[in-house]
Amino acid sequence: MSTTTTTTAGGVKVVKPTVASHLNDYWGRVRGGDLGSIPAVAGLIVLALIFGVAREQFFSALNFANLFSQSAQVVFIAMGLVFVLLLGEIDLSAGFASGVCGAIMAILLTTHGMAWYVAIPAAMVTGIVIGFLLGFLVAKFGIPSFVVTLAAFLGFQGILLLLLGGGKNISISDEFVLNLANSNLPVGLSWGIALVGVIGYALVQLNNVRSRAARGLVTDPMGIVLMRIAALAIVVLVATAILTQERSINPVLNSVKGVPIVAPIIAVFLVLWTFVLGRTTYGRHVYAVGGNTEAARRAGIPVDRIRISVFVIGSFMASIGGILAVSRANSVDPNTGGSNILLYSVGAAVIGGTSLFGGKGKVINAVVGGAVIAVIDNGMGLMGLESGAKYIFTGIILLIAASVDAFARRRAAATGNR
Amino acid sequence: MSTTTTTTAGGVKVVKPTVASHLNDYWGRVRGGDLGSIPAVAGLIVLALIFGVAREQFFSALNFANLFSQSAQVVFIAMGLVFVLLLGEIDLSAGFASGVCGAIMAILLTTHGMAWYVAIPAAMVTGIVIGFLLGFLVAKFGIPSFVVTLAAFLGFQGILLLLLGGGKNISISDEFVLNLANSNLPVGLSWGIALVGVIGYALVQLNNVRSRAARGLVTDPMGIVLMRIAALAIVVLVATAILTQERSINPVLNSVKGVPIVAPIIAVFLVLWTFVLGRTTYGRHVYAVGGNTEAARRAGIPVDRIRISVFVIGSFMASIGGILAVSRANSVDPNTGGSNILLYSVGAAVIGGTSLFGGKGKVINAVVGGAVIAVIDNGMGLMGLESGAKYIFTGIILLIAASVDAFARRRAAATGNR
Amino acid sequence: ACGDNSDNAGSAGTGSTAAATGKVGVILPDTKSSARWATADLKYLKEAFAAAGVQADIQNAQGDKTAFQTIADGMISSGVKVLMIVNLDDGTGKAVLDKAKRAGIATIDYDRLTPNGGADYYVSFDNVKVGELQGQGLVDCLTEKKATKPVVAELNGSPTDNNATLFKQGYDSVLDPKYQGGEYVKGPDQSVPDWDNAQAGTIFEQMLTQDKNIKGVLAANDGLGNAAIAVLKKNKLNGQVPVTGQDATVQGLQNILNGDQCMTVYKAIKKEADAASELAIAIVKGQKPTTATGTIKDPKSGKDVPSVLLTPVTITKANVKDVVADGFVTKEELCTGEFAAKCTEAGI
Amino acid sequence: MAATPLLELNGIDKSFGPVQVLHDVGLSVYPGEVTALVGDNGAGKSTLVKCVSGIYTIDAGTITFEGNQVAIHSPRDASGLGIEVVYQDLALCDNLDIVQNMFLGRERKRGIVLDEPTMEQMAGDTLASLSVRTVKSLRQLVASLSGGQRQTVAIAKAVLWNSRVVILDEPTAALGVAQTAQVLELVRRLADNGLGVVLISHNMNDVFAVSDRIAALYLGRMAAQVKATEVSHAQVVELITSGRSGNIGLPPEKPADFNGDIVDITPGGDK
Amino acid sequence: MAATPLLELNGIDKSFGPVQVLHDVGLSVYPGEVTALVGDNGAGKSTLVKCVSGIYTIDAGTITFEGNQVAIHSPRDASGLGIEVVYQDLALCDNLDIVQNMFLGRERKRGIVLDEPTMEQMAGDTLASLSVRTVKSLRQLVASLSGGQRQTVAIAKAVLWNSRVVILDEPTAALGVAQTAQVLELVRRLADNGLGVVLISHNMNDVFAVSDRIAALYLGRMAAQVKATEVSHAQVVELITSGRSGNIGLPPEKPADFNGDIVDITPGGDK
Ligand SMILES: Nc1ncnc2c1ncn2[C@@H]1O[C@H](COP(=O)(O)OP(=O)(O)OP(=O)(O)O)[C@@H](O)[C@H]1O
Ligand SMILES: Nc1ncnc2c1ncn2[C@@H]1O[C@H](COP(=O)(O)OP(=O)(O)OP(=O)(O)O)[C@@H](O)[C@H]1O
Ligand SMILES: [Mg+2]
Ligand SMILES: [Mg+2]
Repeated sequence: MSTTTTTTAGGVKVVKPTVASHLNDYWGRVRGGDLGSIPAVAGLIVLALIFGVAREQFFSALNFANLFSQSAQVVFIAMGLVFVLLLGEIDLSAGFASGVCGAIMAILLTTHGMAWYVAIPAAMVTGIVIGFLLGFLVAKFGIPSFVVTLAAFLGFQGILLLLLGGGKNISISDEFVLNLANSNLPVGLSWGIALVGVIGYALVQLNNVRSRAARGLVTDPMGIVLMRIAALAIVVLVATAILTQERSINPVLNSVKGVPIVAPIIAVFLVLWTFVLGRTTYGRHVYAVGGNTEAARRAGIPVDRIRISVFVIGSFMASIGGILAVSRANSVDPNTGGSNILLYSVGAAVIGGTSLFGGKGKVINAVVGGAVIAVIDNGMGLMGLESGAKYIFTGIILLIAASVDAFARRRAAATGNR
Repeated sequence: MSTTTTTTAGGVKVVKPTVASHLNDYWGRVRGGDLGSIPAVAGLIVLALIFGVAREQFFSALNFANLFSQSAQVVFIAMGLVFVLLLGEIDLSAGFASGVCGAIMAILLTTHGMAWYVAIPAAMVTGIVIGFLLGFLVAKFGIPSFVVTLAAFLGFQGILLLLLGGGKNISISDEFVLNLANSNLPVGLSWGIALVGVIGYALVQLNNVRSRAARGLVTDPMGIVLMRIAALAIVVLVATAILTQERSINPVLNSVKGVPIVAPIIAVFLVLWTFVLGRTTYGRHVYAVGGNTEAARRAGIPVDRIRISVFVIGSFMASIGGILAVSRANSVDPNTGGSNILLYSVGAAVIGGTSLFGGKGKVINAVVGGAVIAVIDNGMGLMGLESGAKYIFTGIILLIAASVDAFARRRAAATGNR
Repeated sequence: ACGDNSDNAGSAGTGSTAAATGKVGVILPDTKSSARWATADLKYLKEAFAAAGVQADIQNAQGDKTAFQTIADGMISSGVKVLMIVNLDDGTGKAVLDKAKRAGIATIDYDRLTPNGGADYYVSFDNVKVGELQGQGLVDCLTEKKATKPVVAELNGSPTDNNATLFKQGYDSVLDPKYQGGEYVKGPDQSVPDWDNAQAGTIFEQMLTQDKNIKGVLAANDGLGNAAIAVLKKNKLNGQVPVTGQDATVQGLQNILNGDQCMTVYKAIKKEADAASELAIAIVKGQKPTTATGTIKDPKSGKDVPSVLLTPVTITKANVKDVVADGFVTKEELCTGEFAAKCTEAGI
Repeated sequence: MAATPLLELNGIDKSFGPVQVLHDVGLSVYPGEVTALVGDNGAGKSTLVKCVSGIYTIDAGTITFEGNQVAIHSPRDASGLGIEVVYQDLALCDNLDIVQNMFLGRERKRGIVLDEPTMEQMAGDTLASLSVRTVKSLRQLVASLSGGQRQTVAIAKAVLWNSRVVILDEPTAALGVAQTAQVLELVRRLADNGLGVVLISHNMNDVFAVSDRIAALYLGRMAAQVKATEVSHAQVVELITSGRSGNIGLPPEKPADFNGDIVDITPGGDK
Repeated sequence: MAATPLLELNGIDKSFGPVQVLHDVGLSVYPGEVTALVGDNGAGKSTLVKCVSGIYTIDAGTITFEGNQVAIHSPRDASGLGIEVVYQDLALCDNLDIVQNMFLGRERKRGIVLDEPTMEQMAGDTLASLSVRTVKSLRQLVASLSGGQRQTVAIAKAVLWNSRVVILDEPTAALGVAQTAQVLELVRRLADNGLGVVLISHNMNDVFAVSDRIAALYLGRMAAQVKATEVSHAQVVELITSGRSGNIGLPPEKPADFNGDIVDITPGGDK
């Protein structure tokens, strides 16, 4: 094989990889079970094919657009939960916390007639305060997070009932808030944002290579980097192309096209939290505490503060989930954030590959896992089954999606890479 | 201090403890944070006092008796979950599994007109089969138990709906089954069972001391053993005395006295599983796999089989919980085992001191934790608060009960015994 | 709660003239299936009992059967004289009623009859009738819109709620003949777990994706109706596709004023609550109730249960004002902000 | 002693994903002899042990036990053959006490009940024979033991059983002077009783003190397997650090051969 | 060198629940010197280290740093004072890679972003200086490293920083011949640079090779702290195993004194 050997400072011999060697290496890692989010994505594709075959509407532009707002609440709560799970903790109250935050926004908007730019930040601050309380009880009092958040799960249900005056639904009519989950970006802006995203990604990748090369450190071969950029560009641009098609049910009456507003919101948080986890000291410390709390403590990391912070992030993301849920439903009720929302959110993170034992997981997991859950719900909705059968099929399909992942990792275990 | 030193085979010097040294030692362990179930019991007492002060009826014989059947389903599911949690796994489907098993019993009793001695074993076998399936998927396919049991949680909900023909309730009228959760033992039998229990415990304890002493091994001093026996005797006999009082609201109409039938059922399973975990090879292996799976595998323990088995035990206990739930409700409906049953059951195990990370926990934890949950529900029921406030108070009180435990263990951490 | 267990030996069951003080226990079912339990019933019952100077312990089981029984146990052991329940299901209902009877407590089935439960009295609306009104309401709206062969989607209540089954029985009895006669086309028909509004949104969105020609929506209550309306709004179809509801909630009435919802069913809950509390107060005071003039046959035991039966009312834009006049919702709640003008328009 | 090896490995290859750790490794363990397995850090000693004990599945190669080719898929298979291993990472259950760990997987029973008194007594005897002086109680959790105490428990665990081959991966690393002497004596005693013993150690004094044969791994290849009496201290160190010494060892290193595997960084230049 | 100790411990007591592990222990660490801390398995060496580094809170006694009495409640306090520790149980995060572990808690940043290239370069340099030859990539997860490689990472992690006192708890236990030599050289170099170094080891050759003073713990008591030049190999071994040697060490053992703590079993009889 053609490898060029360079030597860097410190006498470390470096084998400079080529495109071929890199692909080879990648294949070796895949065979060895280091799969990243491939299996979950594969599961997603399998699911989409199943539903696509069963119902032709599944592959329509309209349905594709539906997926974004349908998955938003679960995806947001799951993104926040990734942080909590990374520490090996759990937040059972995230669902109702999102309900409480949504209700606060709705009440400020309607009963108190405030503007959205007051109500939305208020909801977010509520989320932060909730997270701080939860984290404080867990970190400083040492009560297991399962118990703290079970108590909070009950407590927030009560607060929600009290806020809504004992179970009333509150309808909202603020245009800005309603648009969040229900409207689309203009076609031009859709393309603009997509291009900015792709170009931004390309610049970051190229800059990375350049700065490492300048230090004489090993870099990924340029071919691979370009392939990665191309892959992202294709996915983003194809999705944009589909979403900028006319998809109105009744095109005569009104035109519906453009990327749903929630899509860039999800993307922004995905990038933000991925950056925080991967590129900042804080993120590094979150992984460390989750991987080995004692080692982190010995390294001088303020474990308690990290612990509190993940609950803050968790509840903050839940508050955004709540805002979007209220926007989508045009109203808030005592069950907003209840039912299966919590289990689905934790499930989304876990399906995507986050471990419940801490130390392992990425924010993208939550998005992919949330997509799996949303596709199942969406597809099952098209099938029109009766309730009993619907539950059963949902369970089975969830299992199928998860087992794609499990089989892949199974191989990994066999090669010793667990 | 007066310690006598004896020497056993193998040249190991032995310091023979006296009553004083034992108490001293115990106090040292308590100060050092090795607390067993003391904190949970303390939490329980605190709770009882709060409710007792707030509502005088709380301390009535009638209310005390109510506690048993009120807690039965949660306690049984929690006892089974202890095994699952000991392995660091989770079973989200336990609640609905109990519903499905209960429904099968009800259907056999009513639609098929079978006798209780067919229907009850059928329900239990269903539980075992369910557990086997779950365990198989987790152990052999390597799908995370959270995902498998989330799928099962959905699936069983569907099965329950189908079994009940889309949301109907099935009422049962079999006397035997109805008596299980709703009737009491005759006064004579109540005392008989209490005495047998106390004497049995005493014999086991004394025999233990005798057999160890015969080998020349260190034994607990006789004084301590006798104190332990006396403590159990007092608790059991006082409880029996209270429960054999007349507690009918309307004694003219009918007389209600005796130990509720569920109490000895809970006791039998508590003893059985405590024995299995503490005194058999199987139990030892469960702890080993939960503590360090890899070490257990290297010691030649069939890890997969152990993993399957805990799910079997979990679902089996859930089936008994389901039977008792159906008995108590005189009926089964699509929500039997739903609502908060699952979270309460896991919570019961965790409050009692079982770790979600595996390797740490006892069956008695589930019973004590279940009692905490039941007392909270029972006490809140007497307070007559409106829904919102009730949820909030339930959460707060749960937190108080758990923090007693947390504070105690906090001390433990400070002394390095974590 | 003080001093009321001093006379717990007195049998208040069948009109013996014991002490005039005594407590009434009321167990409401949940807050999810409808907002009425927490907002309306609770308020009216409290007011009625307070006015009569009778102590009342009113609790909500939050849809949890176990909690339902635990609350009942607590009420029985705290010595109530009358127990009024809205059962969550037949079995638990019966178990509680039996236990109460054994303790010599008088029982009232409120809103839902417990078959074979043997309650002393029954006060209710007819749930099948509610469904019939919904079906008829939708038919009227579709007729008004002159829809030809409209596709009708059905968004049913919780699959685990027996009342949802009764409602469905009612509206299907109206719609099925239309489907069979070819006047209407049967569209998607799905149940919403736990009456969950968010899930209702997804379910309806998928119905609409599957069949873009949906021209009418039978939603089992106002919350589900609102979820459907949110999706219709997103597709700018609101107001063109009639949606039904139930419970005459503020939200539902506002949707009606907006023209997004075609009708709701108003159950004069105050009347129901008053009727029930009247019964209970009489029993507590040791009088023989006189208001339970009707009877209904228990379908299982075949016995006649003394009953107070009330009739539900269809509410459309034309008679929204009746609900306000009844005091069920206040003008302030209903006519906030943008609705002020519409309220005036509707004569409120 | 006997000319046929008790345990024989041939052509063992093992990769973790893209990284090949063992290349065509062979090793023979004779009954009644102590075979020392030496090699630099990361040479692949522990990996080889784990391949033999069924923790890792081998990619290629054969394992022969008492002349029969065997397949070892799990630790159960290995202990079924009579192979006992003391792992470098000890593999103890922190939540169990000393006695429970020592009998893990092979508990003594009376009927269906664990026979705790017997186990406690046997454990005490074994530990005492290994010069353990400071364990406060046999019922102490392993989590609270000192490094050396943990290692002693792991060793005691492996020698409690009647086995044919005992493999000890750096058993004395954490032990004190007296305990080390005891363990080395034990190793010799085991071999003298006819068992095949494999001892991994970085301490050349210990290696020469007890071993009959020395096998040296270098960067995942077996550099040489020689009689202990035939080589000197310095020769073994040379084998370890450069893979060859005089005319024994690997052929002169061809860098391309090692670098052929796709690796990112291969530290290796002595400064 | 300087007559005032850099770090001085006095009268340290430490119990775990009913078990007292350290009794009235004193220790002085001088700048520019290597102090060897020796003792049998379970003597309490690691416990003492963890008391100094703030992992355990002490029950009684004082810690003096540069003449000022200090309170050390957490590892942060210790590293704030300039005390670095290589723990016997290493304390690495298995889910992080080598570079990430080495800079844990003290990451280099450029703005708010981690400066990965700089960290990778520094880590590579440090490892190379410790004779690490077989690490395949600096981005390898620590979980997949061999025992010796892990230990090297832990050592490298502690010496990256400018500290005043470095404590190494059995740092060479798992290391090969060459690596051990490098680490001993490093230890000497640190002391020569004016740092106070504490080295815990069971290997008497290593101890005598680098240390200036030797402190011997016996059953949780400080038996003696002497100049390395003033004692012989045999004397130190005697101090370790029996707590006294000639006229240095603890007064003759009074069994009742040790047994005064309530303990269940005190193995101790030599067979
Ligand atoms: N699971 C794994 N994935 C990737 N590489 C691994 C894995 N396990 C071990 N390695 C690599 O394999 C090589 C050999 O490791 P091994 O543990 O066998 O070394 P060793 O000879 O026992 O060293 P030591 O003397 O330090 O214990 C090392 O370079 C190590 O980094
Ligand atoms: N958390 C704990 N609880 C109870 N006992 C403990 C705990 N930690 C340590 N011990 C006991 O304290 C004693 C000293 O342990 P320590 O780890 O300090 O020994 P050490 O001198 O480092 O030994 P080694 O050379 O084996 O590493 C041992 O007997 C050990 O069993
Ligand atoms: Mg090794
Ligand atoms: Mg140590």
